[in-house]
Amino acid sequence: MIEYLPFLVVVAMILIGLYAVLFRRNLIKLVFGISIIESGINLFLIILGYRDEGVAPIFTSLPSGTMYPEGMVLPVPQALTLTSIVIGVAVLALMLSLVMHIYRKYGTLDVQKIRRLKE
Amino acid sequence: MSEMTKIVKTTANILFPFTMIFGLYVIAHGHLTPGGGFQGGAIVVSGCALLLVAYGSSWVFDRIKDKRLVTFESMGAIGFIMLAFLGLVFSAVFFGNFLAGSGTLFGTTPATGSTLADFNTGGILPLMNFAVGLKVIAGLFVIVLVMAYASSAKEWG
Amino acid sequence: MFGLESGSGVWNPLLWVLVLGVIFLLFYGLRGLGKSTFKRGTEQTKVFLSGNQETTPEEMHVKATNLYWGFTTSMKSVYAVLRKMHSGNMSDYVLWFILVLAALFLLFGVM
Amino acid sequence: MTILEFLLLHSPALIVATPLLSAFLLPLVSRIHPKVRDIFALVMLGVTSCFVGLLASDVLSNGPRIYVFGAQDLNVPVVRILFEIDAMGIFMAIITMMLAGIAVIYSWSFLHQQDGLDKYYTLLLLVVTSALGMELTGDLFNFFVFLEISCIASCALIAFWVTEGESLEAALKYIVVSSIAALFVLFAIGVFYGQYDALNIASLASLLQFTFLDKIAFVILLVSLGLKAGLAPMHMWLPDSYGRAPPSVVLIIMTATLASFYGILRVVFTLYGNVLTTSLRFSLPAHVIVGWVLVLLAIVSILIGVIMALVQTDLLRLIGYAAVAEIGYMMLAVGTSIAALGAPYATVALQGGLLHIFNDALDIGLLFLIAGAIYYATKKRSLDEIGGLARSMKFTTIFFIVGMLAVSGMPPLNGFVSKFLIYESVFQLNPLLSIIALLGSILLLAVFVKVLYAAFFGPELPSLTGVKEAPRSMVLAMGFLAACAIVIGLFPNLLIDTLVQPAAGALLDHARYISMVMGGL
Repeated sequence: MIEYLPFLVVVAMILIGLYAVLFRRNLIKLVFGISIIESGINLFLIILGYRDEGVAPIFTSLPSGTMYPEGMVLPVPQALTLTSIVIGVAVLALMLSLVMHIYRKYGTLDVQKIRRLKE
Repeated sequence: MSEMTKIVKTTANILFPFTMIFGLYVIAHGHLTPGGGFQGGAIVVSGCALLLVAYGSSWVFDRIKDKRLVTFESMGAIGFIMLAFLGLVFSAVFFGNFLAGSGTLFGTTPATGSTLADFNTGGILPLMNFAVGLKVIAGLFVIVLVMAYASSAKEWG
Repeated sequence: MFGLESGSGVWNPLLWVLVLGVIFLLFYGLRGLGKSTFKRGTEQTKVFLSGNQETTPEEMHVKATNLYWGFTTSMKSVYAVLRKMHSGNMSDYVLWFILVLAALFLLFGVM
Repeated sequence: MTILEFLLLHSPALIVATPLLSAFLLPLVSRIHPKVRDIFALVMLGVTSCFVGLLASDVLSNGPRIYVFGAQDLNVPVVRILFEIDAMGIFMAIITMMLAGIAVIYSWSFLHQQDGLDKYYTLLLLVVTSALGMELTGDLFNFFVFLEISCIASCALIAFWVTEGESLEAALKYIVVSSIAALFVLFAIGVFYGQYDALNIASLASLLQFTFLDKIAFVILLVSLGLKAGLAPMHMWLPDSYGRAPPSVVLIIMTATLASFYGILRVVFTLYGNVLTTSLRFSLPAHVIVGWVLVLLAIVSILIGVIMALVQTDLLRLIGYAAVAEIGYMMLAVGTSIAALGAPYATVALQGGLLHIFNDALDIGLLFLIAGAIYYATKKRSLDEIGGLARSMKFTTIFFIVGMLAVSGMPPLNGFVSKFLIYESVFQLNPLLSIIALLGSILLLAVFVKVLYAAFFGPELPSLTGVKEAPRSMVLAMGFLAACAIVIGLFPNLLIDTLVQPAAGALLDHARYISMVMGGL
């Protein structure tokens, strides 16, 4: 059972993020919600590559006695997570700067009031 | 952002060089240890953000031109793609690692097994890390700088 | 080269253009028949609006909002629903995404 | 090896690398002179188009091919980043290059007084890069990276008119919705990797079992990419962002949207091509259910698109809703083709759908350019404030009539050809669907007749006396699209025989796509 705990954390993080996106009215909190979803998914990718008592996947500094490659954690999910973090930073910066501009134009951060485009 | 007290400034002065060196270390050893261009660049920019908080955005804005940073960012990206194109020229493969094992710059073949890391390995990977590091330092710094400046300015065009 | 077959139907654009041309010529001929009795500047060119006075063209022009007035009024209930759906709130946009996701999960995933 | 063979061998990499390199060279080039920058963007797109053409001629004659990054050939196991190009991918790449070239030519005059244009061209080239990458890649994670690049770059382009609050709002809505969708795509990719230790589309397709997790990943991919493609009821971001972005940008966002649509095709036909036909659900083959779900979403898209377009007064937003309806037509054809997989009319439906992708790019693109020309000349968005433009903007009026007839599927223009194939095949699935599709077309014609009447006919408004025809490069861009619409309408087989039929064949023949990668192992 305990090995499923990380996946439950992932699901919980995604749900918390979705809650913030769906039901919070402040734009900054909405952006945080997206950030939490992203962290949850990054955690998911990292868990996929995890192995019990695995070492960092660096070939030349392998501690003596470890099995190759079974003793290492998987490197591919880590590469995926790094890429996803980089993308996440760009998205976060873009969203926050848009929120800043919107606050200048609309004078509010309330999602319910930022709806000049409708119907 | 306005400037902060002398205590904060002094602390920032002490911490700033260490942050820089650590960031540059992470960039330079990207092919040996966890880390690389993006991570090291982010560390360097966190040092710059420290300066921004301590000294205020207008102080930094007077000393660093954001236009020059944008140029550096383009140079980093161009360097990265150019290395890929050079791989096409020298080893007939796009992104080909033409320096690895050549015995020249970064061209030593690492010993197998558990050894100490040799800095002079990795072929074009360290060069790519430098290019990405340049791009990330310039790009993230310009984002932080412009955001800080814009949130402090009363009105902007 | 020109024909297009769908397995159950055939479409030939050149044939269509040819038929269109023939029809055009036919109407052009018909128009020529009436042309001799047409006199410019007489009662014939006056607009007849069920006996109403003709107004200036600026006043006659119907604004885009008022076009299809009949259609939109008769579909009022549909538009009320659709207007509520397009609320312009970005949380609602995400909510629709989650709803479709949930519906398809029920259809495919959960046995 | 001659230089041509060398270029042909490496063209998949060069197609993506050339716009990427030129995107970052642009800020440096624009320091010389703005004119040089404008020409440079077009020339680099032209060079990329040459590579696309080179690759197309090879793929269409010799079948699909793979390109391995960073190594000479493929070795076991498949861990390298692969590009796998078949006729479908190259068909989409041609559409992308066409739209991008037109957008650049159009923006020469449309945006010539604005500042920040070097960033504009950089972002434009980045979106083109990402769309091309999505269409050529053979790796799911790579697909996600390009999807996110297209999200970020198109969001920044939507907010190009940064002084208008509505543009910012549209951009924020776009990035919120599409980054959530892209994160869910990443989740699905993680599910695949956790189960099969593979990211390559072909190797995943050969390993898939349609387990419980696979079904979850399938639904997530379908719905997330459906959102990015603008499928109802997740279409609301589309009229917002299409309506508020500069019209030349809309063509560029459209490349990203169509690339997402291509992603749906790739997922349904190739990734799940094996398992959808063999597994059962409600004692029906799974592909029938998937097909009917897509048909249902498509019908909803068509109806919502046309009914909402009918009451819009903002011209750009109105065309945005028409674009939703057009996406519905494409999806209707694809859904029919999946639901009836194996029947002879499935191929016809798929051909109609693919041809409609091309026609949608032409027609909706043309209408957006016309709306942009009207906005350029009058500086007004609302249909209530314009009228009688046919007197001063003769070319634009002619092009609008062509575009209007084409988009509503009137013979003998291009829209009719694809819609004819769609009606004919959908009728054999269920006659009711075909009736709804026809009704949608009629309503679409009604929508654009309203625009024709309100904007171009009627008396000349006193506020619009000084209006002049759009500048030459804008007329050129619109004229090119209108001419394409007429030529494809008159000679549909030119396109169907050379591009659409091989593309449909490539999609239906997923075994060949898989064996290109897995065959050598």
